[in-house]
Amino acid sequence: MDKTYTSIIEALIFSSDEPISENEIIRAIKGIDGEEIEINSSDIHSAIEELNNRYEEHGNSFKIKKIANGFIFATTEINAKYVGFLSSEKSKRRLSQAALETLAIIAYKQPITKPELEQIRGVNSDYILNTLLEKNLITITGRAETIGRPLLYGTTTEFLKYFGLFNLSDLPKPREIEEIMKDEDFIEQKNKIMMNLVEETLEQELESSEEHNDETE
Amino acid sequence: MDKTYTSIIEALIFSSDEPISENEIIRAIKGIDGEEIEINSSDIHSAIEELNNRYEEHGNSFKIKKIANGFIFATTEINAKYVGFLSSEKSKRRLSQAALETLAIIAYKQPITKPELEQIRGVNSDYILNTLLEKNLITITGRAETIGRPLLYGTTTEFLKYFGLFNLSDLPKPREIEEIMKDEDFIEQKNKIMMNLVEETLEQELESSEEHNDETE
Amino acid sequence: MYKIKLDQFEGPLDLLLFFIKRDELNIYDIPISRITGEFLEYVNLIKLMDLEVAGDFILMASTLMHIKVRMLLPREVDERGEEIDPRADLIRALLEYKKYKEVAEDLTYFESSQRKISFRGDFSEDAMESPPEYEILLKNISIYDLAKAFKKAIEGLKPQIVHEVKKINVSIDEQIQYILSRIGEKGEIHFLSLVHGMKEKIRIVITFVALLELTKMEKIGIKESPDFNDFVIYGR
Repeated sequence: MDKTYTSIIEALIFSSDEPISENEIIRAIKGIDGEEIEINSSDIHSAIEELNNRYEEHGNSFKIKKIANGFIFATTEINAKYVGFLSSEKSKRRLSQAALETLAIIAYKQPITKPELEQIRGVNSDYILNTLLEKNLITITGRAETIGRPLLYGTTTEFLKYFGLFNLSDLPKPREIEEIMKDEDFIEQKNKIMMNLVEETLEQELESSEEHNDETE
Repeated sequence: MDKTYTSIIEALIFSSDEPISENEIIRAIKGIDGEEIEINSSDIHSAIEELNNRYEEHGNSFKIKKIANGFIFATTEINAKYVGFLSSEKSKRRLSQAALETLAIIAYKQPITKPELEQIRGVNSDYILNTLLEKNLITITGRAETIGRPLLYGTTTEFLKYFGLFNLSDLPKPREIEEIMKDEDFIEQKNKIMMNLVEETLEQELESSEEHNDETE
Repeated sequence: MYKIKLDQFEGPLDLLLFFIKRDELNIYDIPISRITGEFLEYVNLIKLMDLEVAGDFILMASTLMHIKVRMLLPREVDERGEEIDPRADLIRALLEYKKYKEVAEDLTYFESSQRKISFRGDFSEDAMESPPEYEILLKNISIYDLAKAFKKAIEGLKPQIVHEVKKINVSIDEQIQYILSRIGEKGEIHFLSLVHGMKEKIRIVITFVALLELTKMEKIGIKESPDFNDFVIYGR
């Protein structure tokens, strides 16, 4: 196999959104250079071995791993602590889609009680409310006058600061967003987003239950 | 700076799915090794330069790029064909002329309102704003203090990433109209035009023609 | 009339710039009369095609006609007594628009070169070690959460008909070893999977006590799990 394919294989594995199989790699190379190119499974394997040897020799902090469904780049264990620190910092900063949705409902409907919120979202929201309270994006503003006198939630000054708003009336009005989106069917779009959310949540739940099974086998 | 940090910096950038800033790198290192660690911006820069030199020397198909206020690994252009063959990026459409124009205006004038934008473009821009918002290339940044408190728009980090810019000052400098208008050349030119007009009119009058010139027909 | 595709113009300013470029006109000295004439022809076409943008073109047409009229009248003067060119605002608008049109061209170039590069696609296998900050990870977990997870684990037990009273040979020390060995496999483990399969309540209770013991000894850490009623135990 031509030496140049090593670099192409490296690029293909690097940029693939999921582990890439030998066949995919061969398909890309033949797709560009022609079906007559002679390249087979063992060529790919030796190219990857060569790459991994090079990475090790040069002290690179990544390597190509072979997992069930193909090849994938991964950082090595050596610096795992630093990488882990960064990723936990990031996840601490990131609001999940569900948190964002909840925050949006509170921002527009405030003051709002948990039952009202849950009626809109259709799901239990204890956990998310806690997260938002802890991130100081929402706060308890009082109690409703209704039966049971449930707590009322509203957004904080921190919330305004985070979104660069002077006060709450600065929030884009749903009407304004609708105006910008008038070429689309606003409701349909919104329903689609909602459906995606539901599907995502389901997927996550399925995944986490699979993880449990894995670990207990 | 200790030699070992080069490898840590490599791992941090490699495992980050969005451009990682100098500060984030420094924070991760100090977060693990302690606040007393001495590492600064120029250490990071020289480490990255060293890494990129190594990648080039060793024929790696990727390198560290400075994009969107941070560092991120990206493939070099050499193998673009092969990567594009498999990647869904290929099917992604380029931005329309209208989108590019609108982005150019928003990028320079931000924060900018829709009326201001429409005045420069001379066309209604609801649809294009919607498209750009959905592509996450622009976002709503607040409200103007002017009458009606219109929404303000600005570009996003995704915008920088899309065009491969490190920050907004990397944008090509447009010729400054105000300067051109005030420019001596322009005034001179304007005066010349005026003079021509006057002369033409005089000539026409002298030729005792009652006809209007080209412009006033 | 020249054959030009109407939809290739982003708007009236774009069309005017096209005329200016095509006829090599001086942007500072636009022959308003001539350009208005041609512009109107296009507006009529656009109107026929019922394009959404027609309104913007019609507005420009009226601006052009207004300028044309003002060109015929004696020039107005500004506060400094200088004559005002009726075309000045239009020229300024054209230049301003042209300026961004030029930038858009540069952006096209950036877009093209950016399309030739790709970012890393899959980060799922990167080696990561959770940071050792006990405080931060426990931030979202209270004793109450621990208790709730514990309660759920207990409730999850299916009542079993026990015919025989067996002595359960389980000690805290044993369960400490058990926990450490389970963590050893993966570096971390969910509480619910740790106690999964345990048939006797007492075993779970002792496992839980062992967990608390290990936490106190700082041999393990506890962090929140995406699942509300569970938590993750990791080695330290």
